[in-house]
Amino acid sequence: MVLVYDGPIDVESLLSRWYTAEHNSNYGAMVTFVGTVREENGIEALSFDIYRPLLEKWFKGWKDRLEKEGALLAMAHSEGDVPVHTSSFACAIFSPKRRVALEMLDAFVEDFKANAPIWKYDVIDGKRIYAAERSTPMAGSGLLAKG
Amino acid sequence: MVLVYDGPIDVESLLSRWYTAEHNSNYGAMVTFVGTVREENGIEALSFDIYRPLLEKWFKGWKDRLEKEGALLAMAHSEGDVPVHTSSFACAIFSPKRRVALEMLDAFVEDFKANAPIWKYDVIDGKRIYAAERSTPMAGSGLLAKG
Amino acid sequence: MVKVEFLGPIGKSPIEVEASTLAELAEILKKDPEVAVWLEQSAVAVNDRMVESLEVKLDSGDRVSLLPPVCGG
Amino acid sequence: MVKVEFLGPIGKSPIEVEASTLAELAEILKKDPEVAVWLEQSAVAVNDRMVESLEVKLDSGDRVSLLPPVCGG
Repeated sequence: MVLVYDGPIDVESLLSRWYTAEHNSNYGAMVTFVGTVREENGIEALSFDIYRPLLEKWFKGWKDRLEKEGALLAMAHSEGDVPVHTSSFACAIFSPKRRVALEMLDAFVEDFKANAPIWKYDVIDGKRIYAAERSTPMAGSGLLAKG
Repeated sequence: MVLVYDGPIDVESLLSRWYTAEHNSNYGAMVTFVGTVREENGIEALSFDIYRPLLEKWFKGWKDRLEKEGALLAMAHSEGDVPVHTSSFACAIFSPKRRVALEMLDAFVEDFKANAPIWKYDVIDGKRIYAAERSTPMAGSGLLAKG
Repeated sequence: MVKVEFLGPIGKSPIEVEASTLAELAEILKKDPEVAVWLEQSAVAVNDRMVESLEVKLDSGDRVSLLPPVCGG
Repeated sequence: MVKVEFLGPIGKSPIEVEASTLAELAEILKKDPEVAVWLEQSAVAVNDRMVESLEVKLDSGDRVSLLPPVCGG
């Protein structure tokens, strides 16, 4: 299951928790990715909407794919406002061998950007502005514009 | 500088320390790799020798390379015995953008395996046995066998 | 009746319409200017399953979700 | 005199020898069976700088390190 935080992720305790939970499970490699809100374009925060039912399905697809490689996947994401210099996304992969961990981290994070049902907004002067130009249409987009 | 631990790395406090030190520095991505000793082939621990002067040079080469990409590199490694299910290697890359972080993590960890002046031993029944078959000759090996 | 929900930035409350295929639903949604501008860029799920064909049949009680461009992380 | 140190698993104490190039040092080390078996697989540093040519000159006080195959992590 995806851990959904209301606001910023407590990264220190989350990474500790993941490491503690799995370091005895005989995985040789742990890789993690943490996304932190950058101060740019005058934003005070980013804000996120999540559609949880599809996020869980998408995540389960990846979890199953990694399980076939003997690896374990964990993920957390924020909902609502996440101020600059705090973190909105974290994931970890545990694997017996390093190659699987390194390759899957890259593939997972890129697919996350393209296909996880999460919407991002800039928060400027307290207003939420959809980050349209940084967003990616999901696979299969445009179906209802056809015909 | 490489943080050298006498024995296992305290991963939880190290990752917390790295995150805390840099999350305000406007990096958008942090990636980490942690290597943990697997229980296999009847070992009770791995043990490591490090040649620090050359490790520092090798590490500085990577730190400078990452700095040119606007990214920051941190690394820790153990010396001496590291029991199974504890960790001997950790690194973190902080970068404004995710692609640099993901690509450099992979490249750095692979080069670390091939060229960092660190020697590994299995510890079985208290004896230290050089892990010859898992070790890689460094670039330029065989020079003194020539001629 | 089929329920249609508009996720993320589309920012429109769910509606209920009569439609027996996605093709029929597409014709209805194209007439709503507030929705029409999103169709080109939105993916579609029926009962939380992603779909890629207009021939998908809809039954009463089905829930259709429009998913505009995403950006997590 | 040049100091030669044997790192990691070679497990031999440092020695001091007379040699004015790496080629000369190679000839000396090949005669020590304990060391000779490592030469094929070892990289070489002079004063902590990796070297790749036998023509490298050695001065008195230089420190040569033999680095056998590595495996960190």
